[in-house]
Amino acid sequence: MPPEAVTEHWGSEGARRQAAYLGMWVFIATEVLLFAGLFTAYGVYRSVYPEVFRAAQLTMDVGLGTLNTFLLVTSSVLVALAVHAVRGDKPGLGGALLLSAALLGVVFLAVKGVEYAHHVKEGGLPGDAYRFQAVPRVGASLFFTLYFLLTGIHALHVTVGVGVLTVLGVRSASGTFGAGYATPVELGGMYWHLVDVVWLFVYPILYLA
Amino acid sequence: MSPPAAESYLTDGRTVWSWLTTHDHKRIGLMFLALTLFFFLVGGVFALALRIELLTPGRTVMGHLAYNRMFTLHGVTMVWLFMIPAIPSAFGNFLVPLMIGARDVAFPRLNLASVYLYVLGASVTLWGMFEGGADTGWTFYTPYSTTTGTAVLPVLLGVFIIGFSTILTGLNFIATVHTLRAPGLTWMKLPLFVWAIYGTSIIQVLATPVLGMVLLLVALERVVGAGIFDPARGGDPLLFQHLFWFYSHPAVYIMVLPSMGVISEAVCAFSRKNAFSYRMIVYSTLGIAFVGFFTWGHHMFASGQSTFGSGAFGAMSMLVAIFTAIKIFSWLGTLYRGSIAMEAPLFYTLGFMFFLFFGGMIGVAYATTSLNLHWHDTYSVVAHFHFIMVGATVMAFLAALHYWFPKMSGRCFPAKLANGAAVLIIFGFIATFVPQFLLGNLGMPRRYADYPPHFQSLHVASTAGASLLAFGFLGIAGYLAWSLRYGAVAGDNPWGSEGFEWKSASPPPTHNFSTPPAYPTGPHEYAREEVPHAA
Amino acid sequence: MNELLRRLFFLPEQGSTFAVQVDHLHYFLLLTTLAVGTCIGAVGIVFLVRYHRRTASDPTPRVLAPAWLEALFIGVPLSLFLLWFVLGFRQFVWVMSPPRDALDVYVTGKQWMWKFTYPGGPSAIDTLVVPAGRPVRLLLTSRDVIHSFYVPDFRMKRDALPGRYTDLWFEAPKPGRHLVLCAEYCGLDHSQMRGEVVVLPPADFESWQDAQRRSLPVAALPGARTPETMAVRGEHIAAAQGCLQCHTVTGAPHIGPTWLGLYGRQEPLEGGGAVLADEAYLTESMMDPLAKVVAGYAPVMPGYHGRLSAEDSGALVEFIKSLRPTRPGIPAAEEPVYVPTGR
Amino acid sequence: MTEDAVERPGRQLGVAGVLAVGGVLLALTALTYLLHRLPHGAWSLPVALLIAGAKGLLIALFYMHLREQRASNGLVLLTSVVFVAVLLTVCVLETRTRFRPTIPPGPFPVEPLPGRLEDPGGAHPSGPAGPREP
Repeated sequence: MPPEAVTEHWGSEGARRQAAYLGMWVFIATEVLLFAGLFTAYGVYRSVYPEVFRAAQLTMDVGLGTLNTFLLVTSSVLVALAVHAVRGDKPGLGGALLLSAALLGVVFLAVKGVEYAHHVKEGGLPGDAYRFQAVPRVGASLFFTLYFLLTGIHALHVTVGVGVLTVLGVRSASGTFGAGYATPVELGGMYWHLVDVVWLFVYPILYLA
Repeated sequence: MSPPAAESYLTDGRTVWSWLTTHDHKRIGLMFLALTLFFFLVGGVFALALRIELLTPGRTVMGHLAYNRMFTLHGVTMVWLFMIPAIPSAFGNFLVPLMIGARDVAFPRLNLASVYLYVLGASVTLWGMFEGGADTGWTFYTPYSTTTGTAVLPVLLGVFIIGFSTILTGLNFIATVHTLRAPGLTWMKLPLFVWAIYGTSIIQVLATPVLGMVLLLVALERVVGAGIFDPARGGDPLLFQHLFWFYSHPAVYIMVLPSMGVISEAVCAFSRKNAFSYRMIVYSTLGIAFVGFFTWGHHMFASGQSTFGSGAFGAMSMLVAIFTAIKIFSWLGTLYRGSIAMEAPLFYTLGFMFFLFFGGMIGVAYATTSLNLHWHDTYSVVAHFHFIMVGATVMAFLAALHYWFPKMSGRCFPAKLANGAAVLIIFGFIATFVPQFLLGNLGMPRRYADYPPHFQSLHVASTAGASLLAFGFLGIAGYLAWSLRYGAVAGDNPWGSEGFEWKSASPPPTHNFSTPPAYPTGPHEYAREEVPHAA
Repeated sequence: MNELLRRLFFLPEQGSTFAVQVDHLHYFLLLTTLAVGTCIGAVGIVFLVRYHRRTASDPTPRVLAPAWLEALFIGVPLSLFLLWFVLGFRQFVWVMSPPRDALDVYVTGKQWMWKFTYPGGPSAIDTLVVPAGRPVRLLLTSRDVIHSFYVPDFRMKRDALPGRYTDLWFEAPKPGRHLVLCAEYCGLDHSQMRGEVVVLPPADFESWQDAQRRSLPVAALPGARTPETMAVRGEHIAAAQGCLQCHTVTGAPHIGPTWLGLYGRQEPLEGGGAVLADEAYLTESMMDPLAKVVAGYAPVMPGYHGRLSAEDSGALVEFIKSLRPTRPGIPAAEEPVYVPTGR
Repeated sequence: MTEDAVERPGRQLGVAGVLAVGGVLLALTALTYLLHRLPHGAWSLPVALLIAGAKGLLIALFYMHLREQRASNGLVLLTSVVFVAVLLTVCVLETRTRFRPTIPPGPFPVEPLPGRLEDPGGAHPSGPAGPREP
């Protein structure tokens, strides 16, 4: 059997951790660029149809959007606390915090569902299905298509994130993680923060200004 | 002939299952090599069919619809199933860990996943081909791609899935190069091939998601009428082109940067010299990876893009061109006062430099904006990117295949046959694509199933050249397949190369190195010590 | 010299003022490329001969590029590239800025033909007639997908986008005929979407336009096909191809729907939905008849793909278009409404 | 093994730090909403995006541990953000500087393309849109 020095995969624990972080950051970069196309489409069409986009924006339910923003920011704080707890060798507390963050994520999705129901009732649907009489001009259907794409793909990420947080929370509560092995919780947390940050940009451009 | 004596990665587990579940970067590299070679064959058959159809004006062997589907499938196959994974996923996987003295890539399971994603994506694309195939061209320009009745969806989906495979490979290489370099191997000692793969990976992870999104938008437009690019809803077809070329122009560098890395290695090994200007090749690699993202609009000079935009993109394109010029200069300088071995990889290397120069200069001509108005979307463009894709990337692919064949298989190939095939390929290439360039000058647009008769003589010349190329490739396939079994045993370092990948045995053991390698100098430093004898 | 180089590089005739300019830059660039390429090849071959491997263990020196040489090899190409860019971009800006006194012509691309409309009439299919020595501005648009108006002799192309105008201008110095091609892939018969630019002496152009506006038959201009002559041709083709065995022109339904008043009608489809019987649908139904079958008819029509040229199918469409139940005095506005456009 | 592996564990946040950053985030969210209640103007979008950017930066630095990690990880994020900005800015600038009738929606309405059977309904204007205001 060859000596250990040539068979071991990682040179050191530090290298393993750095590879995990770097890999996660590269993944986050790809996610950022995934949304880039949609943000670009939004920017171009908003600059071309400023009045229409403003009119369409005014029909958005700002209250629900703001509620969702608070939900996600709070869940991010909970996840950060959870990472801190796991690193401090308190996996039980960490697990509880992760699960409550996941719960907030579920509430977020529920609120989103309520909003979607409103849009379906009004006819503010993407593309062919657009029937919204309040904003009937060329370009408004683009706003709603982009709205559904941005929030829909974001909601997909939230769903995945809720799954990740739940699994991590359950495993953490059962004591899998601890001060010596916190990397999965850290990476899962980074993913959830990414989902949060993307929403922080989606929220103002769709609801506010 | 006896099999290679030492226990190697090839003999560590002989069942099919051991290959399908392997985490070994070398086996994964070989699987990618086999898969990409298969799709090179498929794409090549499409290419020959196209060339035969173009022998005469009017119908030769197929109708317009068949021709349109054929060139689309040729493009899709060659770009996404062959070019993009060929060198990074096959040779990169095999060589990068060996070159940096690592046991494997950073995330071996993700690496295996990228093989299966590729297979899945390729299968979906193949299914699309059996459904009749798309007729949109590999560029999927809207609104044609959103309205045509052909099987666009499976092809879009297949390419979308292959994108994830590409992203995983790139992510893996970035983490590997950052965290798994052997002790003492600093950044500025890295082999130039590793730098090239690193630069490529940056482009892969940053550009591919944009492609994924734009394909998704086209698919949604077809399925639910999302209408983002539909002029009837106030959408903008030019926005599709922006987003598409934001990926697809850097994708050109995904295809050509790794081949530049191969050439940097081969030119050093076969002239037994250090790189003439290592520093400039490294910086130009990073420069291409970065500035390559700011030039996409030079595909849109004639599309209705604003004059301001065209000017900005044209100027940026000139900057990218300079990075390539620097590399050619450095490779030529490496030959100076070397000890140049007349082996097949060197022939391909010289062909590469020459074709890259011509292809690159035509590219510079396009970036002057005014010349582009004549050449855009003509056979001149077809010739230009085939100079880069075939003249450069395929040449480099063949150079890599020959240079590292002993490393991978432990066998040598017949040198005389290989040299003959190399000469045949180079002349076949010239005969195929120089007439196409002249056709473009004459004004023959691309994607034409039928053409006015005054273009015919050049088309005949091009088809004749293509058949030469086909014979060359068949010859290579024949003698390499023969050598796998009957070739002479190569020994650990048949070329006497000082590239880092030759520090391990050939073929390497599963664990790559039997003793931890040391890195006192950079790669290809032949002058410092006694030159090792060739086997 | 100009003529020699033009033939050497297989360039077509120089049909516009821009072509002459751009060709000179073309020669400059290609000749430089050839010269430098020859140098690279020569240096490579000299190195190959001079430094070929003699023994398996030739000693080689460690040579590194000196900084001044690196600077030289960055500086020289870069300045050359930038010089070309400045020269080229000046031409580009010039050719993207139409002169104010240009003659406007509206160009509509559709699968797979070009339609040219002059403000105040007339309009023509596939043949653009322009005066020599006068700038002409084309306002391009498309009825369906993206096309690209390309005249090799003018060294000029521009995409035609659906719903938008793009512009392009040229000045042809002398009378002649120039091929028009479509350079942006637009579907089945992309390669047959051809047309012609006919450059007439200014006086001839004026009389041609006057004649057209008075709807007189134009015998003087072979090749210039007006919709009337196309419709007549279409009638012959319909008879020759046997179309009239299944389709009537009287309004009575037969094996297939009648052609009378078909054009512009919303047709209900077999299997739900409806389709506007426009040029695209009519052409599609000739080429791939079973794709959209009108409700109430059996899917029995053979495909005419490969049996009808683009010209023939265009003529048939024009023939169908001419079959209106009540002929209106002026043709119904099926084209976009032309409005003056800013520059 | 290599210098990349070095972390700076001393820069991890305590509970108080995590809560403080969280407090700032919530306060900034409230600020965005309050600013929205003011009359809408040209400055609204830049200000809202600036606040979103500040929040994103806080999260990346503290919650995503960039502050504790190698600069290369931050560089990855920075590069991706720069590329998004370039794509967005260049596309918007290019669209705005086109020949005016080439800018969407163009000077006249477009019929739905062949193959698209359904009418886009309410999104379609009844009459010609006419030229864009100069």
